[in-house]
Amino acid sequence: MAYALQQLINGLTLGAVYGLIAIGYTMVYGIIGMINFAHGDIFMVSAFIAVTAFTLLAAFDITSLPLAITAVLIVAIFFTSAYGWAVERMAYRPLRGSTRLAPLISAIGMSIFLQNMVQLTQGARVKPIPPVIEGGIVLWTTPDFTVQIAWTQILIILVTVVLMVAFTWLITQTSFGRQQRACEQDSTMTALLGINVDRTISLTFMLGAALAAVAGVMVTVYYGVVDFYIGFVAGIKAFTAAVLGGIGSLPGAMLGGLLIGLIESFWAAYLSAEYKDVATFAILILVLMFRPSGLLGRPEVEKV
Amino acid sequence: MSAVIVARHARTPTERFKDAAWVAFVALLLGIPMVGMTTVDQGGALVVTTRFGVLAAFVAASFAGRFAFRWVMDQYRTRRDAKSTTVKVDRTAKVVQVLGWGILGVALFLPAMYSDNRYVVDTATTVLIYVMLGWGLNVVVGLAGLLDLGYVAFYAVGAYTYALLFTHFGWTFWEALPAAGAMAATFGILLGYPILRLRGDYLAIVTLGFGEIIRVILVNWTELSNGPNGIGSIPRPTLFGLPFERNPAEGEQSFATFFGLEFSGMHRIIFLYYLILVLALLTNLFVSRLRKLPVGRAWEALREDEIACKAMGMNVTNVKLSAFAIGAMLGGFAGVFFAARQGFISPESFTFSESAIILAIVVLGGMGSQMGVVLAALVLVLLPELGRNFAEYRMLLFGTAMVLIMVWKPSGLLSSREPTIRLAKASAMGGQK
Amino acid sequence: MSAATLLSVENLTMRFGGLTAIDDLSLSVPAGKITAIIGPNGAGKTTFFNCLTGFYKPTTGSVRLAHPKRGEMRLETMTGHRVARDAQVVRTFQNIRLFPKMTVLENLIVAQHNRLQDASRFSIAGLFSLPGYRKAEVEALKTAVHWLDRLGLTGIADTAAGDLPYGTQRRIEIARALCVDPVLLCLDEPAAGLNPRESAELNTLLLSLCREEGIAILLIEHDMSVVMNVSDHICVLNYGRKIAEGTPLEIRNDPQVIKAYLGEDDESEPATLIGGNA
Amino acid sequence: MKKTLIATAFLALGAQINLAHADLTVAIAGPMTGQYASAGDQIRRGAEMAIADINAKGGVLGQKLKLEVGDDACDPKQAVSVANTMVNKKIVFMHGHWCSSSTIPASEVYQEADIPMATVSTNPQVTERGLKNVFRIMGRDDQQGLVAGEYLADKFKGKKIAVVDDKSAYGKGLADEMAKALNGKGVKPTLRESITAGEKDYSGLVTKLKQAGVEVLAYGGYHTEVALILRQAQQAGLKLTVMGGDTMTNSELVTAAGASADNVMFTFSPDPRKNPDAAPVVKRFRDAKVEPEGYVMYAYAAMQLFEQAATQAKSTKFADLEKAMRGGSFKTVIGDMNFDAKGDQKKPGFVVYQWKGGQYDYAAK
Repeated sequence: MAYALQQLINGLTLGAVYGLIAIGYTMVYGIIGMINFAHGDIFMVSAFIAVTAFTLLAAFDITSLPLAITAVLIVAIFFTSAYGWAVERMAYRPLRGSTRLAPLISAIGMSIFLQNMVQLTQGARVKPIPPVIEGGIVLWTTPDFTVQIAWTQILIILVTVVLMVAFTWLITQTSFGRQQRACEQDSTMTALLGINVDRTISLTFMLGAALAAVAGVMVTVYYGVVDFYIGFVAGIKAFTAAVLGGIGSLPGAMLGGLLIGLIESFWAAYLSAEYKDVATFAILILVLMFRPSGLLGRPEVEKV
Repeated sequence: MSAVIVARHARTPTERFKDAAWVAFVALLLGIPMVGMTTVDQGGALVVTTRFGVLAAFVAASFAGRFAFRWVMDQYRTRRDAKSTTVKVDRTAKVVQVLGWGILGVALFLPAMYSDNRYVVDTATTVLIYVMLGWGLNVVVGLAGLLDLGYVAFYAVGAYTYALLFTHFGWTFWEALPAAGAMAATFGILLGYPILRLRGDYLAIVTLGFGEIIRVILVNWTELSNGPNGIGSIPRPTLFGLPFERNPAEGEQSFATFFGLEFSGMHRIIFLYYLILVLALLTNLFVSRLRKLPVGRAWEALREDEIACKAMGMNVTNVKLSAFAIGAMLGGFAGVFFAARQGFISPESFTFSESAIILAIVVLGGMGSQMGVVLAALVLVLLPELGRNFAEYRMLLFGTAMVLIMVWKPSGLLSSREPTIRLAKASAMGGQK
Repeated sequence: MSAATLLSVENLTMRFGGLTAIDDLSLSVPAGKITAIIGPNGAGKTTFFNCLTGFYKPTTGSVRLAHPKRGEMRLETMTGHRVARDAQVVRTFQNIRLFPKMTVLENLIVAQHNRLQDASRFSIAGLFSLPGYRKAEVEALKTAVHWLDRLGLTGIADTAAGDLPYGTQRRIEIARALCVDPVLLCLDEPAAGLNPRESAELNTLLLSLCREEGIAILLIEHDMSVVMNVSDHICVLNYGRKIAEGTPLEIRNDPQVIKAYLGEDDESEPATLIGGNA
Repeated sequence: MKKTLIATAFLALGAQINLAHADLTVAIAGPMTGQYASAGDQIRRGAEMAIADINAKGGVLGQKLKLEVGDDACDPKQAVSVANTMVNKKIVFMHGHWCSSSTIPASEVYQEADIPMATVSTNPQVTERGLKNVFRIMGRDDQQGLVAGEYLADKFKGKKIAVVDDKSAYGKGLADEMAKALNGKGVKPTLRESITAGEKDYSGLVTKLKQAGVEVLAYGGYHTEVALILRQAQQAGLKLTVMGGDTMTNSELVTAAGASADNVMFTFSPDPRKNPDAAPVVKRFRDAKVEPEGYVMYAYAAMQLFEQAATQAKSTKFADLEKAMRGGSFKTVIGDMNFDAKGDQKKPGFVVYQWKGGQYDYAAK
């Protein structure tokens, strides 16, 4: 029981990170209907920015933890959004209105580019930072197992919940949200109504990148080790999460992320760690067989 | 890299200057965290070092590059606008045909021109493997319009089928080839079945997942696949039973002894090259012919409009499954050849990035275009190879090139479609009867 | 109504969640005649077509087809493609669904897929171009050429369908449906977007198809100049229910219909106003 | 236009390769890019220094050495391509590849072209295939697994031991051998698990280890994952001692795992930096700001091996070199080298090391 609880905490933390990245996929998919394959690498870029920022802060002897984390978050969000903007501008905007596959290939190219750019400029070695937050709370002690939740895990789950609420508000209540949803429905019509579609799409990419930036900072704080390869693995998992939850749906992305985190943890905990990826994808396929638009996706009525 | 931004027409020098300044500013923003700073490991802890000189150079290069690019583009546009009255005759079909024969000619005589250069022949072999894979995937993606991000799974199934049939039952290349094709086709149907209802990007992620499932199983099911150690000592194909070996088994002939030649490793390389050339050409013939058959037309119709297909009484399930099966089978054949050529296979050769490259070949080539696949395979395989001189920059250039080609030609290098039947020709045929 | 009944729909109901799109609809379509279904937007006309042609599975009710060669068939139990393949009930779409990158001729050949596919014997006969397949291919081409001529499309047979003007695309869609060899042809707003001249041509075409080829036609249409001129029989739907049925003349004067289209108090000439609705 | 472009491309390839060489060309190959690029970097630095030193002394048989670097990114297909490039460049000796899965297919290309190779790949298959051109200057997984397993069985009697690998050819081979050695000593591992390299979250594994009361982790794989496991174990309040293989020599482990790296032990050949004969070379590396860790000294030694073998054989022809290498004894910075019939080291001599305060040293015997 205690063991299961611990695995639940692990799974939730992992799932929260996947969820944060998955929202980026889902938002971009919602608005222009493309899989932004480079999104995982945007997340990786932000993790590197976080490493640099943390190291700089340490060099200036800024030790106040809330200050440091806030500063790093701001820096990471700022620069990563710039990357999100630039990627859209360079690799996707010229392809708007072409076939569905063209932006996908461009995105794969962008992903290769970003990985290698980071490898070249930042080096191939892993980047470790000293633990930022240490310790945690002991939740439950049984004779043979102690359930702990680390402060970082609490931080990640909290931040995710806050962002989730904030984004739901942003999309449903603000004028930007309305514009964004309007573009999702029909971008030509939206443009005719005098809304700057290009700007809305750019903003969406920047917001997606900002969320990836938060995820990048959280991962840096939590795992403490970053390399140029992390974007690929996390990207695929997050993409799977977005689809599982129903691509285009914000709560769906979060739910998908959490589910994948939990499936991975519990499969590895009770069955075999070797086949946990097989389990994840098999469950995805099963879900899609019965709900072809994912768990929370709006079922696509065959419009005849 | 910033030079990709194709903005509105900047005509006046001031506008051009402003535009370039904006690009330089973006370059600065992007450059600060990546180019301007880096962390280095010093005695067990990271320290930030700055490279503001490099950053300045990067920003300056972006500015200059953008400025020059816009200038050239403007010149080009002015000139093009001036000439725009001349009507362009679409001769793509003719050009493609000539190009095709040209490339075939080069392909046929390539080993003769480079008979002592195993690198060239071997690289050409790699190109041909990708051409074959591209033609196979073209059936699924280009013709039937089903996005498949896990094509490498079938390539793996083919390769492992041969490797296992050989290790356990001693099957030769030629015996295993059809078996592996059938096996891969079976897997194609296996994948196709549960996902018939899925569309577009849902299909993409499921196929991606399928590819990963196959790879993870190959890594973990050690009893079957020998796990990450892979399977080695896979025999090379023989020429009508003549092996390409220095020391043939007692009482047997090898290629070299049979023809009274001195043994050379090049014989086998060249033989493998011609073998894949023949396999690829057969694939091309096969796919081109299928395209003109009901099943091929049904694939294209499916790509165009699935609902209309149903309304025409077409069994969409069968059409999809046949596309998956045929595509998978061709991938399986390529896999057998790959296993035979490498002599050693392990799950590392069948990762997602492989699927991505094959898909990129199909899309860059121009979906559905057989000749486009050839061009794209040439570009995507030769680029990293030529890039070997640039060492660590080569994959960077590769990624950049993928983006640039896509932006330059969003519908692929060769995007014109050749009808499968023409009224004029067809009536002539019908009239003779 | 002396002609034999080709299609009889009984107590058909289609619900989407709480919404009842078709409510207990019964009607019959005579063989060899043109039957029109009219009604205001959202009356459930296209939903009815979808139930008929296997795209939706009706919640309750039955759709019986008296197939001239194959006997009685229950269309509501048949899935998607089987309605077109086995029952030969073929439809067109309100928002034209051609195969846009394929040529007009290819569109027409694809429509004959089932016959060709059978002849190609799992593509084996096709791959080697065996005589059986060659014969089927020539037949298919003949059929295609016949309809190309009939609808005046011969000159553009080798042009990609998607590149052609709207009116032409409508004709191609009808030609493609005819290549399936239908016993019942269901046309969903074939006149939408056509200019008056094209509408008039459509009238002639529909009449000749019906009178000369004996194909029964079921028509959804808003353009009253088409409906009133070609239909033998009209059925009016509103909110998923049948509110009137009869000859054009009867419908023209039916108070229920006038109410559905115009509301209570209007006294203008109904036909023109109904026409204006398109 | 396009046709000429392609023709030019091929011509360019050809031209690039057919340059005349007056010098002797030797080559290294390994992952210069990709996930394991840091190992490739070590190899290059070692080889460059060695060649500079050899050339400073007048080269080999009066000819200067020229170095070619091949990048296989640990991808078997690229490895074959690199091998073919190297054959065309008429190299006389190859140090590489690094990943076993690259070395195996590439070695067949070198064998056909009569090029001797000295590799640090540890998978037994590398030398078990009877190829005459393959020499291994490092121990084998089965040897290092045996040393590690027996050490654990002796030193950690009664403690619960888990054996984990990362599903790579190298990691799994090593872990299997460690498990075998433990079983041989009558110790049954409490857990046998695999993880996926390249992920970041190993909290599931850590929790599992904690639940099972495991104190010692015998790990087959690379240092990056070990660092992550240690960090996450510390967060979960689990103290782990890790036993790994030669990849744990990488100092990234310490940077990444911090203080908990002190609990990492590993097997490696006797530290070349402790070899008194190598002291001048070590000093030269350090002067050049290169820490001669990991594969740096091996790459240096591989070049020394070639130099001495060629000098002894008075030839760089394959048959002569092969005979000299198989029969001779060579003094290198990593100690004396002698090869057996398979091409393995006669006395590979694995030793157990332990990290302490950012340095590694022999573990307590």
